Amino acid sequence: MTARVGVVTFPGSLDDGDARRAVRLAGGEPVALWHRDTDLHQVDAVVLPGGFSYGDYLRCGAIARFSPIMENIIAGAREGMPVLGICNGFQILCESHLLPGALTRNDHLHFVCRDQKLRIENAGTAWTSDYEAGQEITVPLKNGEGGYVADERTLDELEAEGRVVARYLELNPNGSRRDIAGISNAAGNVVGLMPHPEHAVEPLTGPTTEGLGFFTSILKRLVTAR
Amino acid sequence: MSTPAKPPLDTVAHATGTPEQPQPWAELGLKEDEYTRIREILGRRPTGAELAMYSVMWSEHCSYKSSKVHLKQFGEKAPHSDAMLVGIGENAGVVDIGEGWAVTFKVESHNHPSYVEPYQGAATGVGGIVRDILAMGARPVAVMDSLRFGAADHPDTKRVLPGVVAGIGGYGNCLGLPNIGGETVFDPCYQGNPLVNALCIGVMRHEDIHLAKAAGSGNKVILYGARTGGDGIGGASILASETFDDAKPSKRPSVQVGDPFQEKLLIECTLEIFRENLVTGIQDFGAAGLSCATSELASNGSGGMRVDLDDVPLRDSTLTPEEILMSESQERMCAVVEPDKVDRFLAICEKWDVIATVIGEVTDGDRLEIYYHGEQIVDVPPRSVAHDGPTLNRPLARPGWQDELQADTPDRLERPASAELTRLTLLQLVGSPDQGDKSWITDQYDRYVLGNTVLASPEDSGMIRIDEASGLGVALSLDGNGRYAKLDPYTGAQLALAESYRNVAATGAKPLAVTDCLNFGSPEDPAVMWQFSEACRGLADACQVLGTPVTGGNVSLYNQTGDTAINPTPVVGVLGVIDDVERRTPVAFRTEGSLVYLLGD
Amino acid sequence: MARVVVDVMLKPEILDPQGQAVQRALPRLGFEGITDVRQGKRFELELDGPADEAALARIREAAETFLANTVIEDFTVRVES
Amino acid sequence: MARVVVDVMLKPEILDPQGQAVQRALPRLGFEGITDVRQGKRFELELDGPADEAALARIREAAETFLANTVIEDFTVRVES
Ligand SMILES: Nc1ncnc2c1ncn2[C@@H]1O[C@H](COP(=O)(O)OP(=O)(O)O)[C@@H](O)[C@H]1O
Repeated sequence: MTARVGVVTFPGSLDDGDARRAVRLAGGEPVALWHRDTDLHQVDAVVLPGGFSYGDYLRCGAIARFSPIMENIIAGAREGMPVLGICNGFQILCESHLLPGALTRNDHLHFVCRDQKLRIENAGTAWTSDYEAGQEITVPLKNGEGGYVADERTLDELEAEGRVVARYLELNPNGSRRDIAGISNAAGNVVGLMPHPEHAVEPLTGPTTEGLGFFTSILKRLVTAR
Repeated sequence: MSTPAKPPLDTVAHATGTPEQPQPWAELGLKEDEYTRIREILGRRPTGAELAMYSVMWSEHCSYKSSKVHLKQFGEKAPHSDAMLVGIGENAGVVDIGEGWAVTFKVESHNHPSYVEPYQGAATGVGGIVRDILAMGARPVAVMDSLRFGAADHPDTKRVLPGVVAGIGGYGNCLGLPNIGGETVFDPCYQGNPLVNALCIGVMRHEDIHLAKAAGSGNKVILYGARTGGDGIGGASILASETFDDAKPSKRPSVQVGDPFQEKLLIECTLEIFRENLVTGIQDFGAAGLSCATSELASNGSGGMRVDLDDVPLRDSTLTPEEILMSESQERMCAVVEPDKVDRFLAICEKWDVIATVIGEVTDGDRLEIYYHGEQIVDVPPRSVAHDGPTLNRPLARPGWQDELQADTPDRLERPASAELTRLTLLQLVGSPDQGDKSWITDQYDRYVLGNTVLASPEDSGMIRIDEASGLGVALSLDGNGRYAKLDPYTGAQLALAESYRNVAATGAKPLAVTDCLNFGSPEDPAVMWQFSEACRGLADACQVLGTPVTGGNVSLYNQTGDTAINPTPVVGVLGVIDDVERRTPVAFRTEGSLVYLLGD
Repeated sequence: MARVVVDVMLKPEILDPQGQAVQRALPRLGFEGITDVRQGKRFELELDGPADEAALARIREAAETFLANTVIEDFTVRVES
Repeated sequence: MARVVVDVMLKPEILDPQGQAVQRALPRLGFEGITDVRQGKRFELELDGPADEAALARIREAAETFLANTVIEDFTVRVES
C-alpha cells in the first residue's frame, strides 16, 4: 500500500518528470495531473513542480495560479492536503496566497544554477519529517526570481512560529530575506521551497541524494496515516 | 488609416502579361545570371512573391552555393558506419545508439543576429536548432554552445557577451533543456563578428524518425505555432516598398524575437502528435520561413502543393504576400497530415494552446502553387527553389602571408630567463580569460533539468542518460580552435575533431558521429575560400581515418569586418555512446592514492 | 476603442534590485544627479469599447487580482489620451 | 527634486510574448473586451535638481543609450507632476 502523489503539469512546467521520478524512487506512486483538469484523481498529496509555467510571463506563477486545477488544490491545501511547491511551484503557492510573501528577481539579476547548501530548520512539516532539525543538505538550486520577500512583521511571524523550513547556508544565492530558502503554512502541510530536492535523488545525476528526504517524509506520513 | 490605392497584385497572370516590368533582383541579392535562370525556369518573369522565394532560397545562407562543392566530401569520404540511420542532407543526421534508440544532433550558428541584438540573437539561435532536432521526430534533451567574443576587456564585448549568455540561458532554461557544455574563447579577431554556435541533441525510438516531405495527394498542409509577423524580412521589404511605397505602417524589424514558452508548447505538442502517428511529413521554420518550408516539403515529396496565404494566421495584418512568404517569425512548424487525422492533430494543438491552421494541401501535380486573395501568385517547380540553387566554384588562393605565419614558430619567442620570469609567464597564461573559470557563464545555465545529466560543466564532455533502466547514454563535446586553423586550416580542422573526439573517448564513451559548424570570412575572398576548402578537406579526411562520419552541420560565411576576416573557425561536435553511464570517467581525481599515467607523447 | 495604461511598481519598502542596478550604472555612464531609480511594469491595454467607469472598474479589478501582486506591488490605472 | 518617468515599450512591430500571455489569460479570468495588451517597463528616476531642459536632455540620452534597447524598443520621457 503506497501513497499517490500528484504532480501538476502546467504549460511550461519543466521539472514535472523529475518530481515524478523522485516520488517513484521514494517508493510512492506518482500521478500526472493536468492543469486544465479539475479532478485530483484521489491523490493524497500534490507537488507543484519547477519550470516556467506560462513562460513566467507577467510574474512567475501568476498565470498558473488561475489554472482550473488550482481551485481544488487550494481548497484541498486549506483542508490539510499536503502540497509541496518547488521553485516555480513555490511562486505559485505565494501567488495563490497559500503562503505569505513573494519571490522577486534575484538581487544579482542573473539566473543562477548551483549546488546549494541548506539547513533544514523545521523537521516537523509534512515534507521534512525524515530530516533532523538543523540537518545540513546540499541540493541543486536554479532560478532567476528566487529572492524571498515579505514585510518585517510577516518575517518575524514566520520565524516565531518555526515556519522557516529551510535556510541557505554559506551563500545567499538570490538575496532572499533572512536567507530563507523555504517556508510552510501555519499547519505545516503546505511547503514552498526554492531549491530543487527532486534533482538530488540519485548519485549519478545529482550532487547528493539528500533531496530524497522530502519525498520519503510525505510517503511515511501518508502511509502511517492510513 | 486611409491607404492609397494599392497597385494590382503581382499575380502569375499579371507577370505573364508584363514581361518587361523591371524587378529589384539585384537589391534582393540575386546576380544577373541567377535572375536570368529564374526567368528560364519559369518561362516568364517571376512574380514578386516568386522573386522573394528564389532570392532567399538561393542566398548563400539557404543554398550553400559557395560551400557545397566542398561539403560534398563529407558524404563522398564518409567512412562506412552501421550506426547511420539518416545521413547528411536531412534537417539533421540520425545515429543508431543501440537498444532501439536513435539520436540526432546538430550545431548551428546564429552569429550575425547575436551581434546586432545579443540576447534575442542568441536566444533565437537556440530556438532554431531545437526545432531542427524536433522536426526529425526526436525529443530534444540537451543543448551546448560554442562562443567566440572579441577581446575580454573591449567595451563592446561587455555589450555582446552578457546578452548572448543571458539569451542562451533564457531560452534554453525556459525550454527545460540542460546545457551540458560548450566553450568560450576571446580573441580580437571576433570583435565585430562574435560567434554563437548552438548544438542540440534529441532522442527517439527508431520507428519515430520523421522526414521533411510532403507525399500523398489530398493530404493537408498545417501551419502551427506562433502567428506570422514581420520578423526578419529586410529583403522582402524591398519588394514591399516597390509596390506599396509609403503606405507601410512602419519599418519592418530585422530582429527576430524569441518566445521560448511558445517553443516549449510546440515541442510538447509535436511530440504528442508524433506519438499518435499523425504526420506524414514535417518541417521546422528556419531562415526563409514559409518559402523554405513549403518548397522543401513539396520538393522532397511528389512535388505538388497548393497553399492559401489568406489562411496564414498573422500578427500584423499589413503584411504583403511577399512578406508572409519570407517572414522569419520564430516558433512555427509545418506538417503534412492525412485528411482523416486532421481533427485529432488540431485537437492536440488546442490542448497545448498552440494555434494550428490548414493552409493548403498536397496536389497531384509537380508545382508549388500559392494563392492570395484567390489569385495565383506563385507557380513554380519546388525543386528549382529548394534544391536547384546555384553552385559556385569560387576561386581559391593560399594567402601570401601563410608561409610567414607558419615560419613564426614558438622558437622565436624569448624564453623566460629566470624563475621569476617563468612564474610571471605562467601567471599570465593561467590569468588569460580563455583559461579562466567559466562558471560565471555556466552557472547561468540549468544543467539539472530532466534529471539525466551525468556529466556537465566543468567536465570536458557532457554526458546524458538516455535509458533509465539500462543506463545507456551518450557523451558530447564541442570544440574548435581558430588560431590553429589560421595557422593551417587543414590540420586545424583535424585538431578540432581530435580534441572533441578525445574528450568524448576520455569519458568512456565510444565516438560515433560528427557535426560541425564552419565559421569563416567572406567566400568572395580567395584566401578565405582556400581556408574553407582546406578545413573541409582536413575534417573529411580525419573523419575517414577515425571512422566517424559527419552527419550534418552548418556553414556561416561573411564573418568579417571590411577586409578583415575572423580566424577560420571550424567548430566540431563529436557524439559518443556508452552502454552504462554508471561507468563514465569524470575528469577529477576522485580517490586518494590513484596512479596518474600519461598516454601518448 | 480606448487605451488604458496600468503602471505597476514595487512598494517603496520592497527592495528593487533592477532599479538599483540601473542607478549604480548611471554615474559610470556619465549620468550624474539621479538619486534614486525604481523599475516597474507598464501595461497598455486596448479596449474594444469606451474607457468608461464600468470598464475602468473592471480593469482596476484585473490589476488588483492579476496584473499586480499587491503583496509587493502598487498599481495605478489611467486612460491614455 | 523632481521625478522623471521613462516608459520603455517594445516597438509595435516586435513580438511581445509577455503582453500576449497576459492578453490570453484575461478572458479566462473573466475580463473580456481587451483586444490587445503590450507590456513594457517604467522607470521612475528621482533627480536631485530640477527637471529642466538640460536634465531632460541628459535623461533622454540615458534612455537612448542605456534604459531602452532601441533596436527593439521605443521610449518616452516625461516629468511626473
Ligand atoms: N559557453 C559555454 N557554454 C557551456 N559550457 C561552457 C561554455 N564555456 C565553457 N563551458 C564549460 O566550462 C568548462 C570549462 O571550460 P574551458 O575552460 O573551456 O575548459 P577546457 O579548456 O577544458 O575546454 C567545460 O565543462 C565547458 O564545457
